[in-house]
Amino acid sequence: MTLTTPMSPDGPPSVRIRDLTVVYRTAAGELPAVRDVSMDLAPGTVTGLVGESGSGKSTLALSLLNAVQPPGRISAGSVDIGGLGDVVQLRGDKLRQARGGQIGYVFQAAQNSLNPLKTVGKQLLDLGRSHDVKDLRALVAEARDLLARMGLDGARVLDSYQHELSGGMRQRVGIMLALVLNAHVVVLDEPTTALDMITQANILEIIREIHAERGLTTLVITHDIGVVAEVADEIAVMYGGRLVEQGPVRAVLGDPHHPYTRGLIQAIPRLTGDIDEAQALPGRPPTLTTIPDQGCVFRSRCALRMDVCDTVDPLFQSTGDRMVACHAVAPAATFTTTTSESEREMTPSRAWSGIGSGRREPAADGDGVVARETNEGDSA
Amino acid sequence: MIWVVLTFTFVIVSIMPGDPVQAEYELLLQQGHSPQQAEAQTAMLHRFRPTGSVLEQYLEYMGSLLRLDLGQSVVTRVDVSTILGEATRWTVIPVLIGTVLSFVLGVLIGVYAAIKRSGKLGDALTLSGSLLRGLPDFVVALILAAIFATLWPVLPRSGAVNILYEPGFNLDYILSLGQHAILPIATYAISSYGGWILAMKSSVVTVLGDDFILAAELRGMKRSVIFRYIARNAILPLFTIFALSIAALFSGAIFVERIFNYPGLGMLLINSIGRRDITVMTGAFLLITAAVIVANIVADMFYTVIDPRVRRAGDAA
Amino acid sequence: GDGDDDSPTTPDDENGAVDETPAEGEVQRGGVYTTIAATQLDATAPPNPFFPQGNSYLGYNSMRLGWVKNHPTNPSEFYPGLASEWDVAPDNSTLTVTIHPDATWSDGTPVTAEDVVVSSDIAYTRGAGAFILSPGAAGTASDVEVIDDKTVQFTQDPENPTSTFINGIMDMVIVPAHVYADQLPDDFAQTLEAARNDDDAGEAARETVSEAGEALASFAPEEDVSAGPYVLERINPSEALLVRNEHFHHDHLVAPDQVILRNYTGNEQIWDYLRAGELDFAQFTAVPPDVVQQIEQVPGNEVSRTYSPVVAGLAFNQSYKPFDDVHVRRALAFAIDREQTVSIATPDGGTPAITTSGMHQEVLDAWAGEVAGELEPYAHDLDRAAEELEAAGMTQENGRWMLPSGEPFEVPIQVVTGFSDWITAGENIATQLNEFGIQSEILTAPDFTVYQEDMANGEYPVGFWLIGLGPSPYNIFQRLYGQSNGWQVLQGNLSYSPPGEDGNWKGGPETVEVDGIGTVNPGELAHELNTASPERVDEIMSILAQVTNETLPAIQMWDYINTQFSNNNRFITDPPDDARRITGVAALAGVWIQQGWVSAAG
Amino acid sequence: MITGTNIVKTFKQRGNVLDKREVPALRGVDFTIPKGGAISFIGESGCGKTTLGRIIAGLETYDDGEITIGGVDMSSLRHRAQQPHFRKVQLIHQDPYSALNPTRTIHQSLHDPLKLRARQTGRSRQWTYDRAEELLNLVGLDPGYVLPRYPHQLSGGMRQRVVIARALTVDPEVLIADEAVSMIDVSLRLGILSLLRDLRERLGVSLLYITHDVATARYIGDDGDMYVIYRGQVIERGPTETIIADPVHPYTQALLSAIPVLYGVEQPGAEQVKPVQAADAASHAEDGAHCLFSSRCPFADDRCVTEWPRLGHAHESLQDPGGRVHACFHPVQRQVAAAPIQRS
Amino acid sequence: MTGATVTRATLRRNFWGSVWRVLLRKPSRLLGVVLMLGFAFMGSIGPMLYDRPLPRDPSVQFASPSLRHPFGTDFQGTDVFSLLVIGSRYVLLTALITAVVSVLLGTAVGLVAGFRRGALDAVLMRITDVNLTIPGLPLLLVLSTVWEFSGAWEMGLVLGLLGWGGLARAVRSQTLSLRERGFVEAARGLGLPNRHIVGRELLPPIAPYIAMNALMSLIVAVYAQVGLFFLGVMPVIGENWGVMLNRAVFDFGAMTTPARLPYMLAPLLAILLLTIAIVLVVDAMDEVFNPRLRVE
Ligand SMILES: Nc1ncnc2c1ncn2[C@@H]1O[C@H](COP(=O)(O)OP(=O)(O)OP(=O)(O)O)[C@@H](O)[C@H]1O
Ligand SMILES: Nc1ncnc2c1ncn2[C@@H]1O[C@H](COP(=O)(O)OP(=O)(O)OP(=O)(O)O)[C@@H](O)[C@H]1O
Ligand SMILES: [Mg+2]
Ligand SMILES: [Mg+2]
Repeated sequence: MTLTTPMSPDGPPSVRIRDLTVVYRTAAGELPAVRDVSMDLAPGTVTGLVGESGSGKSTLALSLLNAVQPPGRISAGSVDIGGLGDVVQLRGDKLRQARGGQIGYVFQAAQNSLNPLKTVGKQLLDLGRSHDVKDLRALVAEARDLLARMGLDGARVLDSYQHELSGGMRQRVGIMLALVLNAHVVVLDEPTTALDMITQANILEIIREIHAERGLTTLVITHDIGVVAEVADEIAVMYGGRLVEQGPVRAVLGDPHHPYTRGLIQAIPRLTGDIDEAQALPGRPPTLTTIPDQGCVFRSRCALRMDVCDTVDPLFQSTGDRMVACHAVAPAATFTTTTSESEREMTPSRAWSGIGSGRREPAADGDGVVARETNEGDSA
Repeated sequence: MIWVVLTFTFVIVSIMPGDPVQAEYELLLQQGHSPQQAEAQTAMLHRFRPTGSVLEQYLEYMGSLLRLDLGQSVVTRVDVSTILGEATRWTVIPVLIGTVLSFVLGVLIGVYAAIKRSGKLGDALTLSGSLLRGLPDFVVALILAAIFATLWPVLPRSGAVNILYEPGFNLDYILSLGQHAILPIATYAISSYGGWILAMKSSVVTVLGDDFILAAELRGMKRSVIFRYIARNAILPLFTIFALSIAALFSGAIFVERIFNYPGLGMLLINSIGRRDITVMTGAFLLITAAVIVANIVADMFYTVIDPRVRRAGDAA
Repeated sequence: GDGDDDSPTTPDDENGAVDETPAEGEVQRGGVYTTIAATQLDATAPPNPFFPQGNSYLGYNSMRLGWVKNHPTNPSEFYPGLASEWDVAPDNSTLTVTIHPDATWSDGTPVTAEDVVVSSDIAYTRGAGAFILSPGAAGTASDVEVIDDKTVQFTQDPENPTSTFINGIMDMVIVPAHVYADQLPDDFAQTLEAARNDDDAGEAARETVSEAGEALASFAPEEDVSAGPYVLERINPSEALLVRNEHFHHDHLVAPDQVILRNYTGNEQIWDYLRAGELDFAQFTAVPPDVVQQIEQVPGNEVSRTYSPVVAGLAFNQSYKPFDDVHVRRALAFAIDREQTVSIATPDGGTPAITTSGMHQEVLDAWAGEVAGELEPYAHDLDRAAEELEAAGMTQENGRWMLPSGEPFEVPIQVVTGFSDWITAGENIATQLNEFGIQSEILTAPDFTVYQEDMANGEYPVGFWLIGLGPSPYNIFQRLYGQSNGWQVLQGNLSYSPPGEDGNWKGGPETVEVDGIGTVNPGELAHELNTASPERVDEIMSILAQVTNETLPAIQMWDYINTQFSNNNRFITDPPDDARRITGVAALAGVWIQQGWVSAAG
Repeated sequence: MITGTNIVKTFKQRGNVLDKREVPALRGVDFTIPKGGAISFIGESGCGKTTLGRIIAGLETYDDGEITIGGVDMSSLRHRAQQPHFRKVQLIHQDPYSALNPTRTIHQSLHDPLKLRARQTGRSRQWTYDRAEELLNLVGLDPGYVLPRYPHQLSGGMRQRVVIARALTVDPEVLIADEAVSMIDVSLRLGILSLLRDLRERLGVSLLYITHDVATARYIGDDGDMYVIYRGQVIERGPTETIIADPVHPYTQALLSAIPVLYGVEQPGAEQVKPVQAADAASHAEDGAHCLFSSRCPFADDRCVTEWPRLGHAHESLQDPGGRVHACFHPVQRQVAAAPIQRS
Repeated sequence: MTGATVTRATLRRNFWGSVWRVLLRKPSRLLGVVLMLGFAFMGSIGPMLYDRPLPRDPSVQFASPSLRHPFGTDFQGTDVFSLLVIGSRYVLLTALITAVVSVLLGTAVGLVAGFRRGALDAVLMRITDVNLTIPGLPLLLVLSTVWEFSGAWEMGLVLGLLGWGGLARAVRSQTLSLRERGFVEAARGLGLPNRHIVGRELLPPIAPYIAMNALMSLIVAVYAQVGLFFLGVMPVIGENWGVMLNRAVFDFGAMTTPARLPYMLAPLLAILLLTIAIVLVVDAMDEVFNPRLRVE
C-alpha cells in the first residue's frame, strides 16, 4: 500500500523498516523492546508514532540512527533510508556522518539536550566541524534563519547558554540543530512533553511548517494522540514492542481497528460532547519482563480476546487503508468486529504525498480573529 | 571563621604544659654539655617567654595579628612570619605538584574507569581508587621510603636540597631539588589520586547519563568533541573537591615531611610543638587553617569563573 | 695548668709541636667534611652565637678561649682555642689568658684583648658561667683587666671562690668587638659595675643588662666574622655549608675545604646517613645494636666508644609510698637484671652500672677508688630482692607481691617518647619485674618538655633520669642532692625546702644515717664540693658515694658510652683519646679539625 | 467548605546579597470549594497553581489574604491549632514516584497515619489493618498484593492509587489533585480520574483539581467551577461548561485553542486565538499597571496597557447569567474549543 | 494479613538473597566480609587468647619471619603477630567509638539542620563549617600536648568530635532534597509528628549512605590515631599499631636496616588489610543498596 520508490536526491527520502528487533540485556536475559517491526515512512509525510510508556517508541526511534544505547542492541532487521542504504549496517564515520547529516534527531528531553557549559553558537560550530562543514559562516547564517523562522532572535539565542533559554526555546534550538545540516529525515522524540499547552501548540505548528517547507520525512513520537492528530499525516500505534496499527491519521482516529487503538482513543476525555463517553482501558501496560513472548501482546487487556491470541502472534497486515495486527480484526474478520462503527468511514482517506494540503480546516478569519504568526511577537 | 579557629588554638596553646627552656636545657645535658654550658645556652630563653595573664596575651596577640604581625618565636626570636615563609614554600610546592599530578592522572584514569565501568579493568581501577583513598598517607610514605630509601636506596630520605649546590637557576641545584622532592611528591600524588579517580568516575558516569551527551552523539558529533563535552562537564564539580583535597594534603604533609625529613610546614609544626614554641605553633596552625579557608574561597571563585550558569547569574546581579 | 703543656699533639710524630712552627702541607687538605649539626639548624636565623638556638658552629666558626676536656677528676683542663696560654692562680682567684699571636678574624683584623673584654661583657648579659650578676653569686668574675693587646686577666669575686670559675671563662664565646661592641649600651662597664649591688639601682642595672642580652640575641651581623677555621657560607633548612677561613691562625692544620653540617630531626636520620656512609663523623646517638652492625659493615665506617660523663638512672620520687622505704628501692635494685636491660636496650650506648654510687664508674674509680670495692653492687639476685620486699612488709600471693595493705605492689616506670633507649629499657624492666611478680608498666610522656615539667611537679613515682653529670664533682652530686632534692643556693646560702616545694620532687630525707659515718646531710656536702680543697673533695666524694649506694635515691642503670662514628674514606679523623671527651659534643669535630687531627684520605 | 479571599504569595528568591528577586506567585486569588463539590484550576506552567494547592493544604505560608476551613479562619489560629484543620485537606502529588518513601513498604506508609488516627479516635490496632485493606480496596487495589511491596515494585498507576488511599486515611474533606495524572500512562489516566470522581460521589469529598489539561478538568467536575489563572491572577471563572464553550478572556481562549484537536473525531473551534508572543518572551517589567496578558493579547488596546483589570471589573459589559466573572476589558465570546464531529 | 506477612518474609529473604548474590558476583567482596569478620574477631576475642605478659625470648631479638613468628619478633623476642593482635583492640575500639560518635553527631546535626532550616540551620551549618575547616590532624597534634587521650574512649570521642562535619553536610543536603520529595510533604500533610518524619521518612533513605560513611570513618579514625602514635605526639604505650610503627621507625631503625622491616610492615599490613576490607564491604553495600534505594 505504501509507495517505496526511492526519491530523487533532492526530494524527501523514504524510510523502510523491516523486521526490526531490538533487545536489551537484563538480569533475565536479552529481552526484546522492539519486536519484528516493519514500517514505512513515506517520503514527505509526517508519521506519528504513539504508544504508552515503555512500549518501545524511543528504542525504535534510536534504531533509525543505529544508535540504540547499550545494554540494548539491534538484533535483527534493517532500516533502509533513501540515499543512505541500510543504516543498521553503517559503521564508524559513515554512521556518524549520517547522524545529523542525513537524519536529524530531536531529543526526547530536548530541554537537556544542550551542553550546559557552552553557548548554543559554540555547539553549532562543534557540530559544523564534526561534519566537516567548510563554510561555518554559512552554517551560522542558516541556523539564524532557522531560528528566526521559528520565531526566535537567532543572534541572541546563539549567544546563550542552555540555562538562559526557556523550555520552548530549547526545544526550538533542538529542532534547529537537527535540521541545520540539511537532514531530510527527522525524528522527533516527544517534542512537546513537559511544555505547556500554548507552547506545545506553537512547537507543533513549527514542526508542521518546517516539514512542509524543507521537504522532510518526519517521524514524531509521542504518547499523546492529540499531538499526532495535530501534526501527523500517518499514525502508527505501538504496544509492547509491536506495531499494532498504522494508517492515515484521520482514518485511524475516526475508525480505529485495533482494540488497543480504540481503547486508547476512548480513554481520552474530550473537551466537548458527552464527557461520560470516555472509558478507562482496563489492565495495565506490560513491561519488558511481562511482555508475553508468544501470542498477542495486548490480549490480557483485550475485550475481543480469542483462544488463538494466546498462542499465535497476529500478523501485521494490511486491511483496507491501513495495517493492523489483530486476530480479531484480521481482513476476514474486520467487519464482523467493527460493523457497528463502519459508519465512521466518513473521513476521507488521503494520500500522504500531499504535504499538509488541506489537512487543517481553515481558521475562521472573518471577524478579525486572526491567529497572528508567532514569530512576529518575538522579534518585537 | 579564622577568628574562631584562632581563638580556639590560642586557648589550647596557652594551657599547654611544658617549658621550652627546661626542655632545651635537659636536651643539651643529654648531648654531653656540662650543666654550665647548658645553662649559658638557655639562660636567655627565660626572657622570651610570654608574660601576663592569658587574656592579656590573647589581646596582645590579636592586636598584633591585626597588624599582620605574627610575633616572634619564643625559642629563637626570629619573626614567625619569616619562619613560616621559609617553611611554607617547601610544603606548598610539593603539595601543589603532587596534587596537580594526581589530579591529571586521576582524572584521566577516572574517565577510563567510567567508560569501562562494566568491565573487569574498570572495576579494578575503581577498587584500587577506593583503596588508595582509604589508605593513610603515612602508610604510603612509609612503603615508599621502605622501597626507595631502605631496600633499594636510590632516593634521599631527608632534606630538601644538597647544600653544595649554589642556590639559583642552575641544573645541579634544580636536579637536587627534584631528587629530594620526588618521594614527598609521589606520596602526595599517590594518596590523593584515589580520590580523584573515584570523584572523576562518578562525575563522568553522571555526565554520561546526561541527555546532552547522547544528543551530541545523535547529532553525529565527533568522538573528540563528545569527549571534550564529557570531560569539561565532569571536571567541573571536581574543583570544589580540589580545594578540600589541598587542605587534606596540608594535614598529610605533617606525616610526609616527618617521614622524609622534609623541611616544610608540617615539620615546623611538629618541631615547634616539641619545643613548645608557642608563637610558631600558633602561626603554623593559623597558616594551615587559613590555607584551607583560602583554598575553599579560591575554589568557589574558580567555579564561578568556569561555570557559566553561576557566572551569568552573577553578572546579572 | 699551663697551656703550653697541653699544646695539640697527635699520635703521629710528624705532626708534633705544630703549635710552635706550623709546617706547610703537614695535613692532607681539601674536600668536604660532612657531619651532624648538634643544634637545630635554622635557615631563618642570623649567624650569631648568642642567638638562643646557637646558630653558629662551635669549633668551626665560633671560638672559645679553650676547649674544656671532660676529665673524670679535673674539670679545669683545656685544649687551646683562641688562647695560647693561660695561667691560673693556685687558689683559682685569677686567670690570665694570652691570645694566640696569629689569631685573626676572618675579615683580616687581629683578635685582641678588646675582643675578649667585649665578649665577657656580653657573657654577663647571658647570665651564666662565671658571668653571673646576682649579688653574692658563687664563682663569678668580678674584674677584667687588659694587660696588653693580647693578654687579659680575670679576677674572681673573693667572697665565694669556686673551681667552676676558670671553666666558665675558658668556655666563653669570643666575638669580634668591631662587630658586636655597637650592640651594647654605651656605658656598659658602669652598668655591669652597678649591677653587682644588691639595691634598687643594681636591680635596674641588671634589667638593663638583660635587655642588652635580649637585643644581642636577635642581632644579625651582615656576614659571619669568625676567628675559627671556617666561616658560614650558606644554610638551608637541612644543612649548613661552611668554608675554610684563610685567616685562621692554624689554617695549615685544617684539612677540609668545606664542612657540611646536617640537621636531624630524629636519631633514625643519623642512622640512615651513617648506613649510607655519608657522614665523616657523627657524635653520640642512641643506636640499636643491629643498626650499629649495619653501620660498621659500611666500608670506611669506624665506631669508637669512649667515656661519656652521663649516667642513666631510675629515679624515685620518695613522696610516693612505698618508694619512701629504702628496702623497696633496694629490692628493685636487686630485682632488675641490668645486664639484660642494657644488652637489650642499648648494648652500644652504655655499660651496665657496676654499682650505684651516683657516679660514672670511671669517675668513681678516680675519686673514691678505695670505697668502690666496698659498695653493694646490687647484682641481680631475686632472693635478696624478695628479702628486701619482705623487710618492707610485703608478702607474695599467687606469685604477685602485695603491699602490707593487701594491694598489689605496682611500679609504673615513666619514660619519654623518642628516647628509644629509655623506652626499650623501661619495657624490659617492666617485663622483668612482672616476671618477678611485681606489677609494672611503662608510661610515656609525649615529649621531653612535658616529662620534665611533670617530673618536677612530682607526678611520676619512678622515672628515668640523667645523673652523674661529669666531670665536675659538684655537678655530679648537685644533680642528686641539689634543688631536685630540696637544697638550693639562695644568695650564696644553702637552704632546704621540704618535698613538694621549690622544685623538690625527689623528696629524699634531709639527713641520712650512714654506717660508719654517722649522720650526713648530702645536700650540704654536695654544695661544699664547689669550694672544697682537693683533699676535702676526695673525702666528700667517697661519703656521697656511700650515701647514694645505700639510700638509692636513684638506681643507676648504665653508664653511657660515648659512641662516635667516623668514616675514613674521605678523611682520617683520628683524635687522641681524651680529645674525644671534649665537653659539649657540638665542638668535637670542629676542634679536632683545627687541632689538625683530621686529614684528607689518600 | 473552604474559602480563600485575596490570597497573595510572593516568593523572595535569594541569589546573593545584592540579588533579591521577588516572584509574585499569587496576586489576590479568591476561591470557594463547596462541600462535596469540585472545582478546577487551569493555567499554563508557572502560573501559580501548585503554590495555591500547597497553600490550601497548609504546606505553604501565604503573605496576605484569608483562608477559612469549615468556617474557621486559619489566619487567626496559631500554627499548631491550624493543623487539624489543614489535615482535612489532602494534597495528591503530581509525581507518584516521589510521593512514596522508597524505603518503606506500602503497609508501613499506610499504617503510620492510620495509627495516628487510631490513637486520636481511640480505635484498636486491628482497625488500622482493616482500614488499610478497606482503603486499598476502595481505590481498586488488591491489598494482599500491594501491602507488603515497596513502591518501586508497583506501576505508576498503582502508586498513584496508593497515594490516594494514603490521603484517605485521615478522612479528608477535600482532596487536592495537582496534575495528579500527568505522569501516569495514557491508558491508565482515566482510571485514576474516574477513581477521583468516584470518591467524590461515594465519600462526599470535595475536589480541587489542578491541571493544564482542560479536558480532564471537565471530566472530574463538569458541575463545578473552573478557574483560569494567569500569572497568579484568576482571569476568568465560571461553570466549567460555560468556560469551555464560551470563554471570554483571550487568555482562556488561547489556552483552549492550544488543545490538540483529534482530527477524525473532532473539528477545531471556529475562532481560535493565538497569543502574540510566547510566555517567555513577554516582558515582565510590569506590575499592577496593566493587564497581565496585554503583551501577548491579540486584542489589546491602550486601556489594556494602562489599567489593570480585576476579576469581575468588566462585569457590566457582559450579561452573564451563569455566574461567570472575568478580568478583561474587551470580553468577546469566542468558540474556540474543538467540537466532536457530528455523526450522520 | 497472613498473605502479606508471608510475602514480607519472602521479601526479606530476597534482600538477604540479593546481598548474597552481590557478594558472590565478585569474590573479592566475600573476601572483604571475611576480613572484616576477622578484624572484629581479632579486636574482640583476639587479645584474650594470649597469656600476659607475653612470652619473650631475649635470645631471638628481631628474628625474621618464620612459621612460629609470622612477622618475626621484637626487641625482646616477643612474637610480633601477638603484639599485632593485642594492639588491634585499642585501634579498633577507638575507630568504632569514633565512627559511632561522628555518625551520631553528623546525622543528628545534618537531619536537624536540613529538616528545620531557618536560623537553626544557619547556626548549625556555621558550626559545621568550622568543624570542616579546622584542619584535624594539626589540631590533634596541638591538642595532644594538652590532653593525653590515653584511653580508647577519650581518643575515640575526640576523633569523633572532630570528624562529623562532612557527614553532617552530606546528610543535610540529602535531607533538603528529600524534604522536597512528595512523601515528606505528604507525611506533613497527614499530620504525622516531626519525630516520625525524621525517624521514619528521612532516616531510612539515607541510612545506607550513613552506614557506608560510618565504615569509611572507621578508616579515617584508624588513620588518625595510628598516625598520632606514629608521630610520637601521643604517649607511646606498648599495645597499639601506631606505637609499633613509631618504635619501628624511630627507635628500631626499620628504615635503616631491612632486617627490621617486618616489625614495621606488620602494622602497615594490618592497616592495609583493614582498609581493603572496608573498601570491599562498602563496595558491596553500594551495590546492595543503591539500585533500590538510591535517593537521588
Ligand atoms: N537501558 C535499558 N536497559 C534495559 N531496558 C531498557 C533500557 N532502555 C529501555 N529499556 C526498556 O525497553 C522498553 C522500551 O523502552 P523505550 O524507552 O523505547 O520506551 P518508550 O516507548 O520510549 O517509553 P517512554 O514513553 O517512557 O519514553 C521499556 O520496557 C524499557 O524498560
Ligand atoms: N519555592 C519557590 N521559590 C521561589 N519561587 C517559586 C517557588 N515555588 C514556586 N515558585 C515560583 O512561583 C511561580 C508559580 O509556581 P507554581 O509551581 O505554583 O506554578 P504551577 O502553575 O504549578 O506551574 P506548573 O504547571 O509548571 O506546575 C513560578 O514562577 C515559580 O517559579
Ligand atoms: Mg521514550
Ligand atoms: Mg505545578
